[in-house]
Amino acid sequence: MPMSSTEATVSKAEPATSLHREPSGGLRVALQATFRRDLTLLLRRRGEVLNPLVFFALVITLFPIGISPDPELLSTIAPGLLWVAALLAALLSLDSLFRGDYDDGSLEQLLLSPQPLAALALAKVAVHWLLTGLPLALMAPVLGIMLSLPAGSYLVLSLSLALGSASLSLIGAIGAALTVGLARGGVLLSLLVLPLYIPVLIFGAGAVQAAILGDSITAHLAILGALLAVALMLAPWAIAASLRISING
Amino acid sequence: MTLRLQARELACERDDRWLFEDLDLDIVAGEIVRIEGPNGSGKTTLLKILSGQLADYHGELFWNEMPMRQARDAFLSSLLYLGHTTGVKAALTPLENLAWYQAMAGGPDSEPARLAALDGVGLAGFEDLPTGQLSAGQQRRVALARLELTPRPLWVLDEPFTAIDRQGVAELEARLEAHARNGGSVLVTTHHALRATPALRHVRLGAGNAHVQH
Amino acid sequence: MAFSSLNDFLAMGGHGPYVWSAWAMTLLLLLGSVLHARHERRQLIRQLQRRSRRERHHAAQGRTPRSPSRVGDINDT
Amino acid sequence: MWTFIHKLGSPKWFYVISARLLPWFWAAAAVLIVVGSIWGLAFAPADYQQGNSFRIIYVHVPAAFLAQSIFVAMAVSGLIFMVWKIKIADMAAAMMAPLGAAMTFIALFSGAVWGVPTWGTWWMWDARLTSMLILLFLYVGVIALRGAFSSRDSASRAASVLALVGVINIPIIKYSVDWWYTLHQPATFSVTSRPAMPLEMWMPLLIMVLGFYCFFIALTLTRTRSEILRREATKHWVRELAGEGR
Repeated sequence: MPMSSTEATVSKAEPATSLHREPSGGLRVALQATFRRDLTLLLRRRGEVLNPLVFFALVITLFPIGISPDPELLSTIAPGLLWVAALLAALLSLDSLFRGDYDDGSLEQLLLSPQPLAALALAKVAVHWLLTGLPLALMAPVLGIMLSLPAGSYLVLSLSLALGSASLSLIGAIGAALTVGLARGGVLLSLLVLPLYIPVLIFGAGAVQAAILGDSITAHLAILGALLAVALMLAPWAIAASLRISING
Repeated sequence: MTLRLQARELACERDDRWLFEDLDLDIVAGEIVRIEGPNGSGKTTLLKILSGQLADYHGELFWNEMPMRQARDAFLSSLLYLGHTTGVKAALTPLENLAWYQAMAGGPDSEPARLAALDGVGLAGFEDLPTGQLSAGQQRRVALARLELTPRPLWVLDEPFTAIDRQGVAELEARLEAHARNGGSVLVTTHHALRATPALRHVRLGAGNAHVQH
Repeated sequence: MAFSSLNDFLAMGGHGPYVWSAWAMTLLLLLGSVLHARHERRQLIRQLQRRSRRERHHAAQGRTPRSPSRVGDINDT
Repeated sequence: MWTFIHKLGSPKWFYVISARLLPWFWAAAAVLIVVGSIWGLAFAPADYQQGNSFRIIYVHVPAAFLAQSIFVAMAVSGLIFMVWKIKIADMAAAMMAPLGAAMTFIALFSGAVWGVPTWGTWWMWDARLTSMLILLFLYVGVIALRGAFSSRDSASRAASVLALVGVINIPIIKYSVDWWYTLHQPATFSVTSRPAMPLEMWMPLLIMVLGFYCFFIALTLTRTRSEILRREATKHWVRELAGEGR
């Protein structure tokens, strides 16, 4: 349809004052829409969701081959191996977190929304966790069986990974936001982010270790929860600031 | 209706190089302001500053007589910015793309409005194809559909005519003029020569100083 | 004095190699950073002088040097 | 107060004032480090447990202190730069980072060397050494990030954000590594854990620590002055200085 006719309706239906419409739906609508959009996007490119999971399984396969198939040996190192492999798998998917938005210009639009950027970034990180951290946590017990992880620690493994990977997504998003404007940000991203992952790794793998030894795991999970709370409070602001820097790169 | 974007002694220094200095601008309702200048004269940077993306400038900005820092929220909800890149997701359909923009603008979720907007830019029949399968010009049109979908008084458009055919250019130009007639304002960079109308004004960047011509 | 002879001092009660290598590495890095800072500073000043000489030369020939702080100019540093 | 801070933030003013302070800091650093070294190496009594290998702490501890302090100083400079847009703060932060990394390396190296006579191995996953190693990675990250941007303005901001994120994380990392270490290894004694050092032992240590701090200030001032010349090369006052050869 040619533009001239719509233009006529525009000028009739929209007197000058209606141009000044205030946003009515507010933050909730924008958050929902961003969440839904990112979810749809990732689900449409299923490879991006599956790759970290395949990577996780592959790395776990390498260890018995590289070290020894001895179940006893494997069971002692299993908690650490599973956690490190899951952490690397989560890291793998970070680079694409803001890359697409940066390349096609949606990031500028995100920045120019009247809604707070930190909240919108949080919605994006939530999608990342939902499609990376959570599947990794659900998959870990299967790989645990392959490493002869002692019984009684499977639930803790999943729980600690689910809780910990949320912190990993938040911290990692800062690194992703800082490097999104760089042509080859991938390796740099892991250099920036991995040292910051260490506390989560310590308490996550520690929780599984404690469960195997029959110790109480509440302290570990509580600390993982506390780390997540701190990350939730501070990371969105750092992500927002980093995105603003990257857009001007 | 009030709409006034003022810049006073605006200057931008990027890595110890002055892109422009001492730029005074006063944009009021009903104007189409075209920013001109050779490559690298800071057109895009100026648009980014005037659209509130870059905070790294000297001088002052005012929105409706209020300093920009205080008026930022009101300003952003009056602004529609279209950048160099379209801001359109290739994996989503035009309808889905527009749904996100509608929600981000705080408008009601209305599919008829989205369909009408796509129809308005000549994309009827393409609503449900992944945008990545459309031509570059059509993708640009998806972005342009936002002009009708989310009405905002101030349009800031960076090279909006890129990849658009001659028919589309004429339509878009008519649309900009209609917007100015309705009391809106347009800030635009383009290599395309705009039709002279009373609303049109030029700002030249380059050679260190900005020249404002009326 | 904790040592009775120079040999004692150098031997550090059998821990000589460890003590001296740690101290040597420290000294090396401290001195290295001082020398680097000095070299950096001298080079910069030399560069600035060369530049101001060049500009005086241009001015003497009646050509106005392009001011790099202006638009459309490439910084020639 | 505000005018003072902004004046200090002006490169020219900083350049002039720092020139007056510099000789004092260099002199103090040289005297303190020489006195501390002689005292620590030759006059302090040997440790009754570790013998003379404990003399490594006279470089290890100051380097480790400085390594952590420099990161904090870098983050504070980054904050000042981000909030008040004072460029000097960013120049200083940029110049501090390599020295911080060097200090971290000294602490790691001396700690590892100290481990040979004490633990019988070149590397122990000791809590302190592990934290230092992570700190080294953080430094490398900040330096690499700053180098990766083509626009210096963006590089400065990005490095500032990362330094701030890092400085919030350092105590968390430190505590979790300490906790991890005690869990896996009953606390053996480390480079610095020793009860009540006698005065003759810790006086030289104190002198060395002060000397290292003076060295850090002197070097950072010197290099920041160079950085001013580099970044402000087009400014009139820098050209005048250059003409005079100062």
